[in-house]
Amino acid sequence: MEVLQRFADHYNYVVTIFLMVAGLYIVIARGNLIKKLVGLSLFQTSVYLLYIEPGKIIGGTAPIIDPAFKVYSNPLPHVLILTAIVVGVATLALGLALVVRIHEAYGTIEEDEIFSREGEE
Amino acid sequence: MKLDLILRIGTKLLLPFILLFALYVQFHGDFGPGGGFQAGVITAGMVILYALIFGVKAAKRIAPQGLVERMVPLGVLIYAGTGIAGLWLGSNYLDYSRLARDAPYGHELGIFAVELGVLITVAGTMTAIFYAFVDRGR
Amino acid sequence: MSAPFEPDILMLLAIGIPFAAAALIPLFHCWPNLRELVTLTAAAALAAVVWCLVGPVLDGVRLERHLMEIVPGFVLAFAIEPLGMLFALVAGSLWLVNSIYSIGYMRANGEPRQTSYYVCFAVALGATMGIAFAKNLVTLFLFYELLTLSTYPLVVHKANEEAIRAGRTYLVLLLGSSMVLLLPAIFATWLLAGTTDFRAGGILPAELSGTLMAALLALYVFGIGKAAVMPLHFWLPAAMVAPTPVSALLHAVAVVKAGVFSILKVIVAVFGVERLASSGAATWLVWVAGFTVITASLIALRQDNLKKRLAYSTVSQLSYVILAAAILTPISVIGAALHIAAHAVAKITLFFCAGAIYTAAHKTEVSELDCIGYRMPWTMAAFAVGALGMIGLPPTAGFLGKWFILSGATQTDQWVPVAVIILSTVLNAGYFLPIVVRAFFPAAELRAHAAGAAVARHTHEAEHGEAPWPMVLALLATAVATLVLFFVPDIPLGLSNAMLVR
Amino acid sequence: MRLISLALALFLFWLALSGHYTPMLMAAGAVSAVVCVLAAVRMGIADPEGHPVHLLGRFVTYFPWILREIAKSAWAVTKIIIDPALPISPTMTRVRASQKTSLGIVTYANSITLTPGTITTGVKGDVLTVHAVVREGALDLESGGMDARVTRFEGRV
Amino acid sequence: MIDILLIGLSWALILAGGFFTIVGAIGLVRMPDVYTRMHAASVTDTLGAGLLLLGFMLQAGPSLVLLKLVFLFVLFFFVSPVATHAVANAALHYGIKPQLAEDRRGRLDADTREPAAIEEELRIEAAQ
Amino acid sequence: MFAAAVLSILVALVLVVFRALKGPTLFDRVLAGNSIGTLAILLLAAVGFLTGRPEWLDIGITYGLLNLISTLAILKFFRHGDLAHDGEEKTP
Amino acid sequence: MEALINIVLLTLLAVITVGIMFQRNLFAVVVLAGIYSFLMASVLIVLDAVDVAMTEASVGAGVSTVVLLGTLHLVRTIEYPSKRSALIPMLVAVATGAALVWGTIGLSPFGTADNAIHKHVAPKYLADSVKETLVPNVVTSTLADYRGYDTLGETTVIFTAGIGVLLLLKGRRRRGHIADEDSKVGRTA
Amino acid sequence: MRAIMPHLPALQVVVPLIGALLSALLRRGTTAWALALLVSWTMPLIAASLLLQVLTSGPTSYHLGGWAPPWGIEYRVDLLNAFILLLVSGVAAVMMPFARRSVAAEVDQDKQSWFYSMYLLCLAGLLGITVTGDAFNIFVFLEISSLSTYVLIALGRDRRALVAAYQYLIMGTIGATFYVIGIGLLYLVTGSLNILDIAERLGPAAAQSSRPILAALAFLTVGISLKLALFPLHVWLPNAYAYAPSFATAFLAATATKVAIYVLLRLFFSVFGIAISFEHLPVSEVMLALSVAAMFIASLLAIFEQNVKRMLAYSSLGQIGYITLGISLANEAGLTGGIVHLFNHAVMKAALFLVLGAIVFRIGSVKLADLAGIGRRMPLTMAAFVIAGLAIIGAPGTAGFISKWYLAVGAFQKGWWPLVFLILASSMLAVVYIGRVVEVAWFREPSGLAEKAKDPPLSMLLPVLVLAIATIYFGFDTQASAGIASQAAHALLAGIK
Ligand code: NA
Ligand code: NA
Repeated sequence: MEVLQRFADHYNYVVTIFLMVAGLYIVIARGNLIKKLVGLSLFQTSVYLLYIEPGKIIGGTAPIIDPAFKVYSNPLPHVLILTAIVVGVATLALGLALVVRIHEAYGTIEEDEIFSREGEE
Repeated sequence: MKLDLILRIGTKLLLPFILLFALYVQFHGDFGPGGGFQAGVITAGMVILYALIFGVKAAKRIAPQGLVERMVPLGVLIYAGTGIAGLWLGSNYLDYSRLARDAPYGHELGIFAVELGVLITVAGTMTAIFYAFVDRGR
Repeated sequence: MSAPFEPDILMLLAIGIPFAAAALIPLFHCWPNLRELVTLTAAAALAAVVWCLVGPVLDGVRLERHLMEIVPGFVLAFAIEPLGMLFALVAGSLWLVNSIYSIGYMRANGEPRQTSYYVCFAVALGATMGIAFAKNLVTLFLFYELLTLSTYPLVVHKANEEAIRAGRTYLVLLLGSSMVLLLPAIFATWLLAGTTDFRAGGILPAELSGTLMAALLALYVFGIGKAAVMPLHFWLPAAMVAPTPVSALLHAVAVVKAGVFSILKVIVAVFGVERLASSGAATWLVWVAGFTVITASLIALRQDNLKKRLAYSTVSQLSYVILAAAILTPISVIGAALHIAAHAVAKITLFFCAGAIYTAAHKTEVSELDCIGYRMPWTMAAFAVGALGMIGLPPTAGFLGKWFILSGATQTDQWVPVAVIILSTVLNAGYFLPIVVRAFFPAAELRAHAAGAAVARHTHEAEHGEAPWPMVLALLATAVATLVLFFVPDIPLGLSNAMLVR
Repeated sequence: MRLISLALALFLFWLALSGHYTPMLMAAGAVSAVVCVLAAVRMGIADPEGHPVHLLGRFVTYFPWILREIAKSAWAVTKIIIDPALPISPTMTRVRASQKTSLGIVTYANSITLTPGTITTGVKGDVLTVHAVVREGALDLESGGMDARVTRFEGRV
Repeated sequence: MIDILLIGLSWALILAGGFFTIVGAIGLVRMPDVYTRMHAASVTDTLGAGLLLLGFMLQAGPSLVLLKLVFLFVLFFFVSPVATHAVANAALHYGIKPQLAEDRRGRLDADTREPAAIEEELRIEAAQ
Repeated sequence: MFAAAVLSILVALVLVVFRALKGPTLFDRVLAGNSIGTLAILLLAAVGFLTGRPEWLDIGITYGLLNLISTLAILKFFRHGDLAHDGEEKTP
Repeated sequence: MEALINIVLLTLLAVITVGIMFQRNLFAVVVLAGIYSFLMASVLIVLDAVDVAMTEASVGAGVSTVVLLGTLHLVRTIEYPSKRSALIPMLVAVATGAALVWGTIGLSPFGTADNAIHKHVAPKYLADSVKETLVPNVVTSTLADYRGYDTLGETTVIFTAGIGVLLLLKGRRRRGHIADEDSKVGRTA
Repeated sequence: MRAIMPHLPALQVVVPLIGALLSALLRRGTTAWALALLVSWTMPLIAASLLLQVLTSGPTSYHLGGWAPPWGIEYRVDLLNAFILLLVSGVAAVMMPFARRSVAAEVDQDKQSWFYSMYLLCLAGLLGITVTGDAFNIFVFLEISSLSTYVLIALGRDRRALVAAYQYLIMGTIGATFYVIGIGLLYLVTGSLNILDIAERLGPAAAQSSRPILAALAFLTVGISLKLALFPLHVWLPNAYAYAPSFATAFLAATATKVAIYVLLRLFFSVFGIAISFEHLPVSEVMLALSVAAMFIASLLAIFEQNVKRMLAYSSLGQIGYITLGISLANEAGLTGGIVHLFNHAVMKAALFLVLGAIVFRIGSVKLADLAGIGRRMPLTMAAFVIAGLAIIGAPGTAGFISKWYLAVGAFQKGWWPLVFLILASSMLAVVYIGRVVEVAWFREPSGLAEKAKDPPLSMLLPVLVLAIATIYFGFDTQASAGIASQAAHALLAGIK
């Protein structure tokens, strides 16, 4: 029972970590350049939870000051993650632009094929 | 025949309100969720929507390529320039205290200025990126 | 001899002159005569400077010049002491002779890239001077490496496959041994002794165990690859692809002597002869050096290529010096120092002769040398003198060194070195005398046959005589020096004696 | 006139969203409204199609009607969904729109789509292609009741 | 009294909204092809969302929140048919065949009549 | 009461996510995505009321707008193989 | 209730992620990624991160989708089955996860207020934001003022990406395969 | 002037940032280059005065936005990062004249101003990482530098540049995300993002639960190691360096990995402190093993490489191994060796890559076979190659020797004397790969491409020569390099005061 309670208490961490692992796995295991970037995005996004989940206080509210409320969830992780999101989308856009150029240059976006074509050179 | 009538008219109705909503998000970032970044994305979203329905050529008439490309550095310049203004007034970089007579008002003003910078860069960049991808295809 | 400068200025001049020459030579790339004038002037100046220094050193003047501490433990400093002086004297004097010879050789053979040749040569000499005057191990190491690097282009000078391959061997073996073995040895010395300064009697702490000392000595001996102790000798025969003047000065004098000089100096001024003797840490070295002496001689015996034969002879002769040092008696160590000088003049003579033969007759193999004495009497006479010096027979300087070494060994009842020296003397005679014999007294029918065949092939070939005069002049000068040193060994002897004084 | 009404609508939208009625923000709202109108003009959408303010009056009656239609048909679809037998009879048909303007046709098409059970899948000229989840839905449309109601909403052109 | 009535009504609306929301979702799962699923989704988009929003509106009372809920309502009203139509149109275009009990498309030839008014409209567009 | 709303939305979400994963066609997924957008807006409102701060409904407007944009982008793509086709629509 | 919503939404996120992992149709991946964003935004709402939720939705469901579609239209659309072994990626990912699980065991349970992060630094923002900056949205004041320098950096990142994409995609398009240009580049005339 | 002095830390980053923005607005490449030159030449002045300031009056702190740490972001300049600032900006300043012709030859005319914008951003990012005292701010500037780096790499003419940039983007982002995870864990236990503040709070936090802290250490180490290309996380580097435009390669090779190493130093010694960094986890041992592996494996790969740029890239991996080796020794001499090698390697790799840039400029190839005899055609350039190559080998009298000296002493002092042999043996591999190029360039007959080459114009030659001479200069005068490095090492080992 206690184990269950602990699991529930930390369920957020468990899922967060699962999301990270899955994202990372997609990045490393997949050979399709777009799929890798999607995986990378998922990996980055999952990190948001690592920051924001602990920032939540049950019974708290969004950190927008209002005299009617006393307890606010922590705003700092939100700020940090806003930055991280922006960085993430910037990376994605740049990565995709690279994918487009790679496709033009190699005629494929599968890593295996690209490497085999490089091998021929 | 032009692209689907339904989409065209549905979009027409929405577009001005999307832009206004973006500006609302921009100006009310102090009080609620949102701010320069979100407003920038929504603004770019409006241009993208317009481009989707009316074509990219039309979109470039309202948001010309040259303007969009200049917006990309311009916004950051406004942001960084706000910091310089702090230096100019004898405080630290990005210290808004002296932008107004009362420090809190200075901060409010500073936040407004930098959010404006963010808006410009984000809107410009997102649109520019969209243009870049679309133009590459032709 | 009254010095126009203070001795420490002279010392720095001795190091600086070659480098200054190296910097100036490229400026005269387009005027070969001026360029060679720079070399000659510098060589003459260097010779003058080192000769000016001899007097004061013999008078007991000792000098130090602390230049800079680069990092803690890495101090750039120079000092004059007798052994270094002897080395500087030999190398500095022979540069002048060699330069004269070089000019003749390079021009007669129409060698390419002469500017870079003279630059590298000058740098190598500067490095040699740096080694000679190094006050401590790290300064020595610095110039030791510079010597390797500056002679590498000279080895590869011909730029053909063979030269490039030889260059690789040269560089990897010399740099590798010094980096991987010598440098750690220096580190260990520094960390154990707190200093790397040379001091007669040694600097290592008293409590160092015999095993550790033996290990450290091994690092030094094998780390100093220029001494060509087997099995690190490969580079020397390989380096023979270089133009002969390079072989003559660098691979018979400067480079290899820098090797044995360094080992000698390490034994004398890092370990200390007495301490090393009492610890027994150098016993193995006698065997290794002895082995090298004999084996190299045996190999030399089988070489038909004249320069290769000379190279193996050098390997063998270098280990004489090591052997002498390893005997660890004062008298043998003096013999070692003497042998450095004696071998230098004799071996450079031999190389000069080889170069002269190549230039005049385009011959490189011993078997081609039948009757050559008739066409090149001066050259082959000098060769004979050099050969005697190698074998160690009077009236050549070679005799002196061997004599001292033998006395040292017999004094302390070390019969292995004695046996080695005697055996090797026989072998030396075995591979040098036949050349002289061939040159002057070939078998009658062979003489006729060879002459006939040669005339049939190249009628003009029979017409060759001596090499250009600067070359002959040079080789005669060194041959004479080989003889003179036997009769007037005062300076080397004096310096060698002074080396052990604390 | 249309522009002013658009600006007014936008400004009202602003006020409704804002909740902070400081002069500063009100001014910002006004400026924003004007900016949006200018943008709309530049985009070429500040026309009767893009801002059909003329329909506002008739919308007041049309809106409740369409809501009722939605509710009715949503209930119908709900019954189908929760019926274990899933009694569907998907049908595609074409109906003619009798409206005279594009806006009118679009209103009709959207009304069809809004009411669950029918979807306008295409518009070509004045002919709408419709997918209905049950045959009755298609027949209903073919009967033209909604078409007439929308035409009424469109008014006289 | 009015309050209680309002609260009761909003309860009912929210519960009904929730019900239709779930029904739409069930339909989305149960229906056999993409076109029929769209009808189910419409239930969520229209009745489900609408009733929920209405319920919330009653809860919000006369406030800005009410207005914002109204905006959301209007947004659904305008956007949902456009999006649904877009999906259906794209699916058909892409070549996804609907499972049909009856195809009555032949009823009207698509190109029979082009009213002058529409021609006019098209000209206006072309000029843009 | 809001909890009931939330629960029903969550149940609907689970079902719709199932459809999104199951497909089978891309348009099923797009449809599901659209529905999830709607449900997210409703959830936003419900949670707002649940926690006593319903004023962030602006976010919902954002969801709606962006949902529309991405849906239209996909449509445009499948009609023209291009996101911002300027020219005439090809007649089939 | 908040915890329950959180759990359901997180589970759905995980499910969608698995779906993305095994989905080979890249369009489907794009759509699923959009769904992921909406779910994530909902989670963020539950966690009181309204600003982040709005941003995540606009970025994930909006910008990313459009850019991904823009890419898909320029490249092939189906992912090939990978021929390589999944073992090493699996090991790396699992090792990462294990390290995280191990590392997070000591952290406080969900929703509690006794975390270090609630006691240090952040309280000042909540306490002083209105007084010092007149901005009640603490996220905004922190973002644009207290940590305004980060946001300058963030805006610069966008700028970088914008110019980067322009540099990569604008201008002449080289069709087909570019040969190995090792031996051709940069020759000055 | 006096009014500016207190703001130098901010200007160090803001000036190149604004330069990048202005450059993006410019049309002509030459104008952008002039702007970049101006900015690049200002940077070392600022860095030098910061260093002087630190040397005379100790570490300084600058509160961005006027907010005191830990609430606001702090720029904190101490000896170590002032040194790195000077290194990065100094190398950049020396290289900048080279850029104009090299970039003009390798980058399309209409993209040059954006190229310089990216370069300045990269510079601003690197300087920002170095100067900041805020852990999250490091991430932001890390991303600025990374994104601009990906673009710079992708601008290489060879199509493989694109793949290289993509791979780097993936690995770099994974690295950065690991970094964010690590910082997140630290934030969760300490509640702070300010490096100094975290360090102070880690002690008490560790007493409560050390697991998140150790996990944070692991994630941060892996994340940064990806960025600094520690073996075996290096796979992005060789292609990235090989196919990027020459100037970009030289700039990145000299600066980017160095700054990553700086971050690692900062984390190990200033945030976690030696106690946590090296005692609870086998960081030291693992890093030692990886460093040695890098020294040998990367150098071996360099030996068999036919593309000289790639060869130097592998060489960089090996050289990074020396630096991390110094870190893993974690004693004063070793750490000094690591830091001074960071400095020296920056100078010599900059020289070497610029030489290759000059070669590309003249013959358009860096294939070993195409370099035959080029020494005779480009004597000054190739002389610089030889000198800098000797420094890579670690020949005495060059800067490289100084590094190895300290590393060897550090290894000795730690009692790991076999390591001394390994350090020196690995430099023999450098002899082989540098020797190979020297051999081909100087002792083969000029053929084909090399036939018509000649030394590049003065604007390119001068930076090459200055850097080459610097490798010798810093082999003798170590006041500026090893002197400061050892002080910095001392301060690092003393931990957080
Ligand atoms: Na905000
Ligand atoms: Na419908």
